[in-house]
Amino acid sequence: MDAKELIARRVAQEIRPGMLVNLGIGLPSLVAAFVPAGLGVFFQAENGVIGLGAPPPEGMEDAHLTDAGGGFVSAVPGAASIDSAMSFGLIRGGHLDMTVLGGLQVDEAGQLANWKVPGAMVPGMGGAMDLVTGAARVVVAMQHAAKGQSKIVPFCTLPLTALRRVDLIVTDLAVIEPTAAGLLLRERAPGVAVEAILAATEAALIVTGDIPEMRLG
Amino acid sequence: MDAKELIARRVAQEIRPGMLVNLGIGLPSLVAAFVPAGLGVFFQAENGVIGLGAPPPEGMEDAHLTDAGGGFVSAVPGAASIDSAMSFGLIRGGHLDMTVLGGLQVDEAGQLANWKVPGAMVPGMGGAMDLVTGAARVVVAMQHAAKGQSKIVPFCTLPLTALRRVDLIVTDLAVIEPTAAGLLLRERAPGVAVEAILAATEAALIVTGDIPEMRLG
Amino acid sequence: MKGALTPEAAAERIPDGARVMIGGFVAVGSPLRLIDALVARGARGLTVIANDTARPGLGIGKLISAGCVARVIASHIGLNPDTQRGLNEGRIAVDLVPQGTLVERIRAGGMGLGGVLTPTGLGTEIAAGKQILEIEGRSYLLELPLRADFALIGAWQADHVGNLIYEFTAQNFNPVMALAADTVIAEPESIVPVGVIPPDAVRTPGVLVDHLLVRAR
Amino acid sequence: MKGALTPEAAAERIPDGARVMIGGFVAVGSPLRLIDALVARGARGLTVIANDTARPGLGIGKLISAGCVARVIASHIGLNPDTQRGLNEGRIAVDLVPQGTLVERIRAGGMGLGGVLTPTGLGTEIAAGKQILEIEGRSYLLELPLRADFALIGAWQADHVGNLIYEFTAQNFNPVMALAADTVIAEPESIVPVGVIPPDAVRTPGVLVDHLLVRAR
Repeated sequence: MDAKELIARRVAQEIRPGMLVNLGIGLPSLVAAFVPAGLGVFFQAENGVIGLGAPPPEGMEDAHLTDAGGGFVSAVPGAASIDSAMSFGLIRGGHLDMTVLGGLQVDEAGQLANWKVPGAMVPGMGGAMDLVTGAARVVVAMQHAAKGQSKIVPFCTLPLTALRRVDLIVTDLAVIEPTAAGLLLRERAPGVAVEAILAATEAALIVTGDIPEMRLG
Repeated sequence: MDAKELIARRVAQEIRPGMLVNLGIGLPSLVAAFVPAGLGVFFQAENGVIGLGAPPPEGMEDAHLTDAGGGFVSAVPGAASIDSAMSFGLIRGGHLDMTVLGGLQVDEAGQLANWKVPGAMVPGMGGAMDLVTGAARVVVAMQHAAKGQSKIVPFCTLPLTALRRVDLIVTDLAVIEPTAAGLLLRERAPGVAVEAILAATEAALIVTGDIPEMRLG
Repeated sequence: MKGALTPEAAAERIPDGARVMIGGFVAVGSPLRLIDALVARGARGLTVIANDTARPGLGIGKLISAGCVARVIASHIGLNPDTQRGLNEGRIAVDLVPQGTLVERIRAGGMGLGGVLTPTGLGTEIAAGKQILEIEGRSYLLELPLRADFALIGAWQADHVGNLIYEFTAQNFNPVMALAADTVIAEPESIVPVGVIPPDAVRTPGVLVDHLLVRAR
Repeated sequence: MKGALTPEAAAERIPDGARVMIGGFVAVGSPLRLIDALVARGARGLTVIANDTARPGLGIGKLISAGCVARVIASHIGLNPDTQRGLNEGRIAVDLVPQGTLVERIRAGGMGLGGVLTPTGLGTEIAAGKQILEIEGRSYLLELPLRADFALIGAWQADHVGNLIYEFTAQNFNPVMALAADTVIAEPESIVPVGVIPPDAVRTPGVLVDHLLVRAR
């Protein structure tokens, strides 16, 4: 199983029946494939649909039905089209049960940076600031390190996305829960030792008791 | 012609092609009958329709299509249903070209009171405060006097509806334009002398030159 | 969506003293069977947030006449002498709010905004005690968000996942109220299978609705 | 509605230096023929207010690549390296705004509200220099309304009085932008007689639309 699939499969375990969930573009969008049908989960795309579905059959793409990255999608039965005002009203108003976002850095305070690398890359925050501020639960799905550098750091050096402490970090090495006391190591990837996680993590992790392997469903 | 019809006919002359117009309940609602079809005018009812039409034929009333007073209406071809947020967004955002409202008092500053008689009657402002604040043009349609008391007064003794100076007052005796300099007498009702208007008006009126009779179309 | 409720079961869930938003405009678009069930239960001490209190014997007017209501937050009570009498006799507290301000305060409460900055009400008695902000050379009243324990929504049609559509002027306050309460109960005139209401027709997404009222017998 | 315009006539009306809102999300729902006409005219110095700048060769991306744009107010520019390059080289000023804040600022501009009170952006670099209000124990950023000289709206269908409907995720920013500009030009994919779009289906009332683009040849 490659790293991205591992992360997506683990994040999928966080999704409960009946939730309204927003998946960011890139890695987070892979999560949908691992959520069982019949859970009654609706995926929201912030560009304007509740009930995002899998890509349509070849030749049946609708130019007016895309995800937030501009890719063709379909809509599940019971879907609803919404405009951007309603879309972000749902997000900011706490109606979104969970958002899954990529990250550039998360720090020991559980704060996320994911929209700007000053001097190098300024993609913009898109909906990320609203999502992290407003969603009931924020899950960061990302590789543990980039270019050999840990993305879990003592203190974010990149511009913050929001003040809010995110609820969970899922990487290819570990599941980490930010708390008021610091970053709790909750689970390790299959076959990965706690020592390997600590060695790969620039931030301090709190390790108590036995750390189980990830639940992958 | 009775007083109310006279007022309604005169107000109808203020309506230009293509306008979006809100008519208050009671006397102002009579205006619609005197606006020629083909002007491309749309009437808005603040409870949620653009394109309010005449009452429906007997037996064809729809319980879900009423004016702001709760009376059965119809919708003209090209009508649009809107919710209260859009309805008042149109009003407050200056998209409404004209509102016609009843009044309890208008004073020499052109300010209107029409929602409360302390200690006697507290119906509430409904949409009136938003309408007077937001509409591009505010026309007050009312009897000149009530119970022998002039409704055009030096200074409103009843609670104000808004700070905004209304644009025109049409009564059964006169057409009066509030200006920065005061209340200008613009027209007199057919057969009514300027002296009779002055005698019936508690507020000071500015009278310059010849005052023509009302245009009734 | 968590399932369907009988009117009796819905009324049992709404405790005495609850804060309840009720859609409708002079009872057009109001959830009439839910109101009847609250009266039948003998509810007491409710705070009702609604556009108006309709008329005696009609819609919210029934709650007023039956003594269920301790406080009303509304834009207009002029059509209901029982509300007026309750106010005069000190049995019912009435907060009058301009209609456009009321709908926007509810929307702010539902969409996670801190308040509403509106020119409506400036210079009138409803501005008393409220903060005024000067923004880009204009003045605005700061009006606070409104939320409720329950929103009781009248709709024309629902599907099995709770998507709602409305007809004509029966929409009014219902869509914003569906955003602004801890528990949302919708009373549709019919309930249809998923797929009957197309995504582009949905006005209130089912993810906002906690319960539908069972179909009328 | 004041009539239909050819793309060329529309582009002639939009002067160099104009402030232009353009609907769409990665060009889905963007008015593509209007954009092409602005490029063909050689427009210069435009301020573009939009969710994003699409991709090179697509939608708003064409305006960027052709050098029509001096300033961008958007939530995301990450898919368009030409915008990034323009920013880095100082040819294009870019104001990044969180997506939910952007749509709400436009709505406020269109609906006569003094600003937006949002928790989004608190504690991040976009809060710099902005007023923070404490309301009922929580903090909110005060974000200012946005308006434009022109709004260029992409729609699926219009009727002869300018009522608009949208399809799926092509709705996005179009409905709010139709409220917030001095002149609104809508580019529908088809234009149908009055009565074809039922009142309850209308998403943007025709009273907001100044001009439709003539049908594609």
